[in-house]
Amino acid sequence: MSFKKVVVFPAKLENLAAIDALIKSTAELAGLDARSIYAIRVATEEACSNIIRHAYQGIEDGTIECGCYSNMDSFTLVFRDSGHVFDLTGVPSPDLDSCLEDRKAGGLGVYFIKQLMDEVSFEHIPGTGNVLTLVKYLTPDSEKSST
Amino acid sequence: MSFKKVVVFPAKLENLAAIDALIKSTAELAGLDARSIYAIRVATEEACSNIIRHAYQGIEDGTIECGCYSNMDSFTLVFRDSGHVFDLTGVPSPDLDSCLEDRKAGGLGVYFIKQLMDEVSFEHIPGTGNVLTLVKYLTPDSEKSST
Amino acid sequence: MEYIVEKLKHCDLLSISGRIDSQSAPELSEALDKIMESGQHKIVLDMSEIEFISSAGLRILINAQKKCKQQLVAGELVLAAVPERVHEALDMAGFLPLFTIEDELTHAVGNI
Amino acid sequence: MEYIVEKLKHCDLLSISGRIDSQSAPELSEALDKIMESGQHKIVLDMSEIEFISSAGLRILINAQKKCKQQLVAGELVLAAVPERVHEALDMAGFLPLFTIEDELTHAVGNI
Ligand SMILES: Nc1ncnc2c1ncn2[C@@H]1O[C@H](COP(=O)(O)OP(=O)(O)O)[C@@H](O)[C@H]1O
Ligand SMILES: Nc1ncnc2c1ncn2[C@@H]1O[C@H](COP(=O)(O)OP(=O)(O)O)[C@@H](O)[C@H]1O
Repeated sequence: MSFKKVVVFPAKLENLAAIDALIKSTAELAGLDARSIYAIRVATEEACSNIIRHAYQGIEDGTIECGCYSNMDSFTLVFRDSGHVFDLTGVPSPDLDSCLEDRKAGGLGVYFIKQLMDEVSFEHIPGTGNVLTLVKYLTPDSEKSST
Repeated sequence: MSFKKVVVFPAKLENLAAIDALIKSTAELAGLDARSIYAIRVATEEACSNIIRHAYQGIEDGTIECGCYSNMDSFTLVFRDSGHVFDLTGVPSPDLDSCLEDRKAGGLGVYFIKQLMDEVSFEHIPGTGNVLTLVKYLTPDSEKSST
Repeated sequence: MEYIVEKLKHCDLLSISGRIDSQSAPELSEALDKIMESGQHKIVLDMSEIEFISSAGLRILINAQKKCKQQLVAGELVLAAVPERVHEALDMAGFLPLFTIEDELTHAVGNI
Repeated sequence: MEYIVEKLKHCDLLSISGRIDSQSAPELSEALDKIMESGQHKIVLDMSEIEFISSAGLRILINAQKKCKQQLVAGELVLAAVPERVHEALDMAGFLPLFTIEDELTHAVGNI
């Protein structure tokens, strides 16, 4: 099965649940296994909340375009925004070994996205905006559990 | 529906569960409501454990004959033993109001039987033994829940 | 009757299941005695899985409650998750004022 | 996200359910702050009904754990009844060594 679905949301935290509902139902339709679906949902929350909180910081009325593309081999998410330019692929991993006092509370979102997805790429198209592409491969297992 | 069922058990504590199973299935068959069935089961345990522990105290190889008699109006239990003669109908109620330190641990069994059953009578038939008869009336409610 | 003891920081949690009659009541008694002999007199009794209890079982409870409360540092036997029929038996025995009865196991363990 | 706080003798039991994302995480933060402001720094978090949690939720947990442990009489935020997906997120974040995690709510409340 191969399909695509694209929806534009106002860049507001209160839309995170609606974005999640879209991604979840689309990933289920694509036949992903429960584990992959949950991974994609977390990655989506992290990506979209960063766009809302950081990319559109100080900017009103921003939008996020959420695109889901499914084919035999993979499930691809494309998030487009027109906020500040930021290439998250360059963000270094957080220190996950320090003791409680030294542990940073934040800085986990980008790390989660990279851990949970198989491909993460960023592109800035001048005049258009930021394009974040996240890919999850369909494993034989996830294909099996799709039947 | 009207029926009877009579079974003889060796008077041993390890047979209490088997006696309970008999009484329970018979009371269910008679169409009693769950509350009445539980009441009858408790009364049976109290009566039979008293026969085993007290009536046959110092006596080996005693038996308890358990009779269940069901008709339209009531469910009757008759327990027969050939142990020491004891008319439990004469046992006074325990003091249920004293403080923890003064509270007696025992002496609740006979009280429970009297509370839970609608009629309690004792007869000693010389040469035959003790006959304890417990009756539970079938309420309109319990008849309804029997369908 | 079957039982499990879980030793927690604030109490021992004794979970009993099945049938407690004159035959099995001594097992309940031993389980409680073992806990008290270990020095723990704060005991939560999870009664949720009791299918049947007669006065022989109640007798054990009142004896254990007496021992727990007699300690220099008073303990307590708290009854938790009491099924309806068991509650009725406790009521009929006049035991309700003598025990703390908690609906939720977590409350029993958290409040003892 | 929905939550209930139950004040027990040994701790406050905070049960949260639903979705904890960047939108709802502040509610979790407030719930924890209110408990700590009341002077209680022993907190059991019942996570059994969490359907979804993102790093925004984890951030709240680590901040609360820091505050609890910094007290003169050290408290603790104990995580209880953690669903598998939430456990995986805690693992990915490297949080497992920083929290006591209890499978059973009664153990969490009884051991804190
Ligand atoms: N879309 C974005 N636009 C601008 N800055 C971003 C974006 N995503 C992430 N960042 C920056 O990267 C940092 C790390 O992001 P993240 O790992 O999600 O942690 P957190 O958001 O908790 O700080 C953020 O603090 C922010 O400075
Ligand atoms: N079938 C019996 N035969 C002889 N004595 C009995 C019998 N049933 C009861 N008793 C006496 O009556 C007392 C009260 O009985 P009961 O209320 O069941 O309490 P418990 O058995 O706990 O003492 C018993 O202690 C016993 O002395």
